[in-house]
Amino acid sequence: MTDQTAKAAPADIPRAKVDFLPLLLPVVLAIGALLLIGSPTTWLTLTLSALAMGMMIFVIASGMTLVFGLMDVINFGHGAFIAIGAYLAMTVLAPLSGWMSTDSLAMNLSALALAAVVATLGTGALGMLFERVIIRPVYGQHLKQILITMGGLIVAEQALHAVFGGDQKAMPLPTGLRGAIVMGDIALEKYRLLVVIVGLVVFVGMQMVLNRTRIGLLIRAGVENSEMVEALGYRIRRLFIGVFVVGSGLAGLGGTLWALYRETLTAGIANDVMVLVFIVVIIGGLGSVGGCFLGAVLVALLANYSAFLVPKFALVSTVLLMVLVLLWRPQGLYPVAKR
Amino acid sequence: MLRALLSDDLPRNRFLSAVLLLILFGLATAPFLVSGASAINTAAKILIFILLVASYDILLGYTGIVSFAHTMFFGIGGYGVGLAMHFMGPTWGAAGLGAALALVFGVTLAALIGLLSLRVKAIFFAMITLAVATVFAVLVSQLSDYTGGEDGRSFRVPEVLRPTYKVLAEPLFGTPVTGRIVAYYLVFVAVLALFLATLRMVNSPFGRVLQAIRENEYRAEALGYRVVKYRTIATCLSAGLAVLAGALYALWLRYTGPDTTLSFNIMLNILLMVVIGGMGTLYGAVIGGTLFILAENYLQKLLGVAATQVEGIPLIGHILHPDRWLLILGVLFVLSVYFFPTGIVGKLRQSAKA
Amino acid sequence: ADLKICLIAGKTGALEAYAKQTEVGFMMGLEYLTQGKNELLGRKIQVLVKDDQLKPDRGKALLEECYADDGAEIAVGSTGSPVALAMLPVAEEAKKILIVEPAVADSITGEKWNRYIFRTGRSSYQDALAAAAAIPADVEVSIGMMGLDTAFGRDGVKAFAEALASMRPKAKIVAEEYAAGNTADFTPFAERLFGALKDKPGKRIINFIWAGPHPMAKFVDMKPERFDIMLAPGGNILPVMNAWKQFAGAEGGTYYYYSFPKNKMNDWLRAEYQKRHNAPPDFFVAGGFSAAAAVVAGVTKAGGTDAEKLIAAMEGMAFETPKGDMIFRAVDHQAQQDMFHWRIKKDAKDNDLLELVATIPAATMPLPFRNKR
Amino acid sequence: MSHPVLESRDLTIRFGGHTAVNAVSTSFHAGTLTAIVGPNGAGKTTYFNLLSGQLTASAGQVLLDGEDVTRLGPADRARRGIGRAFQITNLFPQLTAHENVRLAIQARDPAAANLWQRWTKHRAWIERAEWVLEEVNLQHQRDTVAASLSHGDKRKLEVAIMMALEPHVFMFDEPTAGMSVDEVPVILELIQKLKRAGDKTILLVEHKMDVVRSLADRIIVLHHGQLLADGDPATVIASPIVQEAYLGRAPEKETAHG
Amino acid sequence: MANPLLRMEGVHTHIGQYHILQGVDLTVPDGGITMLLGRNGAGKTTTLRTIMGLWKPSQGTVTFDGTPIGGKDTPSIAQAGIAYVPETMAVFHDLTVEENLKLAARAGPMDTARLDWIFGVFPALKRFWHSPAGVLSGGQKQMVAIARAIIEPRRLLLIDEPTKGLAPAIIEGMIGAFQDLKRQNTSILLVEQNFRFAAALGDTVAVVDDGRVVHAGTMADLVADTGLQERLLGLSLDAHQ
Ligand SMILES: Nc1ncnc2c1ncn2[C@@H]1O[C@H](COP(=O)(O)OP(=O)(O)OP(=O)(O)O)[C@@H](O)[C@H]1O
Ligand SMILES: Nc1ncnc2c1ncn2[C@@H]1O[C@H](COP(=O)(O)OP(=O)(O)OP(=O)(O)O)[C@@H](O)[C@H]1O
Ligand SMILES: [Mg+2]
Ligand SMILES: [Mg+2]
Repeated sequence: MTDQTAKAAPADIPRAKVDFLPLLLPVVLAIGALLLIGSPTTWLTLTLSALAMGMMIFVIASGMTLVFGLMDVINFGHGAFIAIGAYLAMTVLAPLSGWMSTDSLAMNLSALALAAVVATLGTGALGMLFERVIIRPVYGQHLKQILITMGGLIVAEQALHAVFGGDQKAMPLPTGLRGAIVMGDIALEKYRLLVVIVGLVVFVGMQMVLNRTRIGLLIRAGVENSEMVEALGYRIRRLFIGVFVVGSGLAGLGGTLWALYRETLTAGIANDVMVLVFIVVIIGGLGSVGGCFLGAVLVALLANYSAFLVPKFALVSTVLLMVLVLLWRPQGLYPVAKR
Repeated sequence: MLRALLSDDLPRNRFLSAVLLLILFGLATAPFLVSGASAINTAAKILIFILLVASYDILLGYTGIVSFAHTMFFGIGGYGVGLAMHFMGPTWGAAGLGAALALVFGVTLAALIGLLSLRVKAIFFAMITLAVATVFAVLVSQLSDYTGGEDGRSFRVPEVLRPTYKVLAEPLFGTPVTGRIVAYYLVFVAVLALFLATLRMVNSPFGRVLQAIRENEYRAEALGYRVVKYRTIATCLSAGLAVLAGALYALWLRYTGPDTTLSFNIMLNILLMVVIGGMGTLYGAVIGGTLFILAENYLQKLLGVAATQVEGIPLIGHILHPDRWLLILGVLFVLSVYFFPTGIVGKLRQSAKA
Repeated sequence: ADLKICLIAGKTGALEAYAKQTEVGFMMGLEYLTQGKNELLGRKIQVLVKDDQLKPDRGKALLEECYADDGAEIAVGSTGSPVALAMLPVAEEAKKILIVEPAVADSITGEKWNRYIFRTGRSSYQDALAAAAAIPADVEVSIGMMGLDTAFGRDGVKAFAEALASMRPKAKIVAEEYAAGNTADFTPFAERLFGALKDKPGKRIINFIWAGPHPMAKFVDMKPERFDIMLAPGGNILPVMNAWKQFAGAEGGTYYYYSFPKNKMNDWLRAEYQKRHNAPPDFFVAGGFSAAAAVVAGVTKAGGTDAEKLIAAMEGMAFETPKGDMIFRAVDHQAQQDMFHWRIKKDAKDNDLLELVATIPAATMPLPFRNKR
Repeated sequence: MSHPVLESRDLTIRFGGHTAVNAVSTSFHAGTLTAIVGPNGAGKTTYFNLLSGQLTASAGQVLLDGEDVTRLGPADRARRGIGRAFQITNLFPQLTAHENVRLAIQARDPAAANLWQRWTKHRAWIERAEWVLEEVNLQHQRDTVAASLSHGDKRKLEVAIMMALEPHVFMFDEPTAGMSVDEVPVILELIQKLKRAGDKTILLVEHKMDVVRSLADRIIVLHHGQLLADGDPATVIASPIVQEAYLGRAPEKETAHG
Repeated sequence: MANPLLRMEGVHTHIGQYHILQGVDLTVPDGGITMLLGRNGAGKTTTLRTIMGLWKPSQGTVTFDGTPIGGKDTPSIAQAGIAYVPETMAVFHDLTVEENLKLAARAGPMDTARLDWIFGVFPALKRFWHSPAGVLSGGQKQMVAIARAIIEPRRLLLIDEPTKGLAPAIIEGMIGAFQDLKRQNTSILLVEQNFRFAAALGDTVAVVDDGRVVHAGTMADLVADTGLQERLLGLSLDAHQ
């Protein structure tokens, strides 16, 4: 905020307050779980791995929340970008198996970084095509978006089949990231540490861009009335393409992370996470990056605790969480827009 | 007479009328037109999906509610009949009881969901229904002792509906008249009657109010329409019809299982059929349902033929391979949303006006 | 006229890769057994391949179409158990033979069985017996089960428990966990199993009943060796097992691994398959081949395709397959067959992964009858 | 004096810290037209929303025909005879002008929720809708979808919908805003006609003082959500607070123009 | 009179299959205020939207400051120096008042002096600076919409019915503001129903009917000629009061 707008704001108008209440949820959840689980080491193992899993879900979902919330586009085809990103990464890693299997962590990481960059850029570029061909005719029409992006997803998945074959591919972790760090009775997979770092970088980056620049405002305004934004002299089309490209690129990055975590890869790799992604995006409040982050952590924590405490309940726990959150805050934890 | 039957909602386009008549004729004579199991199976599936899609259109097209739980009601109907026959034996009583219980259960569930959640914003309602449907599917798979889990249940149907039952000693127009034919016409008559009834309901004063609510619920409320009530009734109606469609489908398949009724794929197929056919017009359900099921059943065969023609051409041969039928279907989805944004019926009616 | 055989498989959908293997195996089987002439009893064989898309209703409709419209005399299929189960009554109504391959549900040759159904594929129970056979016999063993949360997983665990009881009385299941196929994080399940096993006596093993992307690697990453726990992931298709290279020493039972059975048929299959597809034949290739072997042997023995004659001929019939001799049991028409106990090699490579610990002879496996005749 | 038809007692609504309508108590009688004036953001529309049920009061009561309706929703109040034309046009955009009006007429009919009749059987609705369109001079746009109407025509349709409801309380929120000078008399005549019927309760929010003067029997002034003045038009307009708060200039200038 | 800043010649506009503008000829002189009058549905809004590029003219030319802009896309037209206040106001409901204005200030941070001037005309904006524009009253939204158009200097303002829904005091203030703008060499094309307001402000006037300009001239001439008023606008004394 600049000085001069601060001056313009009269003192008697209260500033918009930051809403801390939802932030308490994971804390309450974790404390409750500790009481129920009893064993602190088990609790710590579950909590740490859930936090890391939450970061991964966040990266996968962040592109979706951008596109879903900011552009008001429900992209069921998000999963296609996750899968394509994963395959791109695999293609890059295949000839680099030397780098992957040495004991040098630096070599390991540079191979991964290269793969991630290619996956991100590649899916980003595809995103541009997707926006032109698939999304453009259906801006503002949720239902059509669901259908047409579904169609896009099918085409992409089938194309992957045609190119890479239908069978499962291996996507081994590099030597340096295999296994776990063991501290006493707690074991935390090394790979998850990497995921946490990537997740935090993505989160902070997105927050900066959206809150410190005009872009966030423009997109929100454009969703509401793109005609008026154009009449103010902005090329909203380009901006939308940009957002879509970034969203797709993030999906590609997420796909890379996810496939490496899974260590195997099929064209349908994203189907397993997509439900989670939807839930996270909804819980967070369509388009709120912070909400998405919080939602991802919440969902991951709840999934781990409930799977440990009452495994039968694990399947429905996240869905239930979504319903409860919606009952409490019908627009999600951090609603961005009153749609 | 015809106007009354169609509730004054005529196709309003010559070409559309012709296509509808053709479909009606085809479905009415399917067992004899082309003999064989494939034709009759396809025709029956078309019938059931016409009803299912029409019932969904009440929600989506007429009331503007997006629900992802429609297959749940379809499944309730299927399981109602299926489980009743599985546990009570292949009697009409069991079928009737199963359908009735399913209807009561389905409509009650719809009313509950409606009353509890129709107040929230559209997209959230969609997500809540998605959640409910997911939980229901999980429940069905976990109660496998009753439901058969993923494997579903095969069951027997009353004697007169079985393929082994001979109605006529001699084949008619080259088709042996068995219990399958009886079952087919049972489905045909039921679907036709329910479709006409649906047509009547969307063209009643009630149906007009639904459209008003779709257009602007805030205004409708200000005119004195209790929006939640109307929406809930629409949800119940639509659910009830879906239950019946599910019951008929189970009766026809003599099988019920999650993959045939509850899967999210079917939900998406329904959505596609509605949109391709044209939302907010029941004739769209007929066109969409027919086209889609035909494509689903014969696209692969068609591709098989095409593939032999282009064999050897590298890329095209790959794409037209029968195993890639989904690829083609996906492209068709996209194209149809492109070129028929108001659905086929909408497009036809537009061209009639211009 | 031609002898028409329908092969129904889930060629598109999640199990596409399996279906492709079955089809290739079936075709190669016919080729080998008819010496490339593709003729049986002087009639040309025509195979109609149909894709059920893993949908039970579609499978059912396709089978009706096969028997009624296409005039198929025998049908083979299908990939998914739900589809196969839905198809069973169709065979009975049409009074024609259906050879089930490779669907595994026990009830296919159990409670849902009818006399027109034969199965060359192994049942879940046979898998369980093989897995049980891979458990050490003479020492006390505590086992934790990691099952897929579906009918497949639960039946598998049940069957495994029974198999243990009859084959490995010293082994005990001390914990059962079930996870959904789309579970993202296996940490809680591993924690529960580790917790349940860590103070238990004897050898400690976690046994998997799983289909689809396998959680094995995730469990390895959690360092089960901290608690002296071994992992037994169960047999799987090659691409999945290839990802287990670094888990040397893990053991389990399987239905087929290309290098295990030593017979002429398998030698030919390995050589030919390597030549055509530049890879060793997998699991379902052998299955498809076996189904073809059953068809050829049955029709030859019956002297035709009349269903009654076929039933009479095939009940109790022994026939050669790439995985050794099989016998259709007269009571439930399940093919009895050898299974294999394996171990992951020390310096395993892609497609050269398993070593044979022991062949588990068909005769030593106590496979119960579960069907009603 | 007769019973008030509509009454508000200490009616209050707060949005966060902002009190948009603050303890407004007054009543409205049949046969009178009350104009509600006040600067932008004074709370006029919000007050309307509280009376017609679009908003629920934070405190205070709304009485309709002597009954407490504070907790009833807009649909129930509409059924009891409150008709409302919105400041921001609020139509069924993809339906034609005729259908828009017909839906309002239908709302009054018990057959509105009939599931089995054909709506085309209700000739009376159709004819009456045509008549109402003529009343507001919109018959030539009968089959135009509302979204395609020009702004002024939308405003007329907005009024037509309320007329079609045949309420006994009419609430006009700036009915003539955006209406061209030659169309304004049509609306004024319509309101005059309602007044002449003698048994209708009419509330009118309007910024055009000439319109207010020509129609109102009584004026109330809202300012910062509070009732600032209430009385016959001449007195209220002349009162210095109103001149100051609302018109923002000396009274002579205003009258001179009129 | 100065050179025209904007000139429309024989402009036709179709919306879908409807032929709305049927040959509009219109000039806006540089540095003046032009009033566009006409009955409901005459085509005033369509004219403004056509200039702004929100509808594409199917025929005819639109020239702004000597360069043709007919058929260009909206952002380019806006960047050429034209600002637009639509009749629906089109404020961004989810954005605060501040954010609405921030977006309109393309060049960078808002100019403090100019902002103070706007607050002077529309004091309510200051009070609701941090509120989402969606919760404002009808008139307050109108203020945001106008403020958005004038937060930075532009060559030409297209304003569709700015007085609708505004209290008299605010309207008075607005007349002053527009005169200020004119002094800063901003030209204005204003659609207006309020004839008194139009008369007080306009230099020139054009009357639209049925998609055509049926009269163009100076405001003074029209004000003086009540017969012409009656014929063109249907103004009669009692309607106007
Ligand atoms: N939902 C809301 N949340 C917060 N503030 C609101 C809300 N609705 C209205 N307000 C505030 O209440 C005040 C009164 O608004 P209202 O619309 O009633 O004014 P009005 O008198 O009708 O003004 P106008 O003449 O401009 O239409 C305004 O300052 C507005 O910002
Ligand atoms: N989107 C549209 N589709 C079809 N016709 C339209 C559309 N928008 C406007 N029209 C028609 O174009 C004509 C001119 O409309 P326009 O909005 O330009 O009128 P206007 O002079 O601004 O009227 P008002 O004073 O009522 O705002 C009207 O007859 C209107 O019905
Ligand atoms: Mg107002
Ligand atoms: Mg206009």
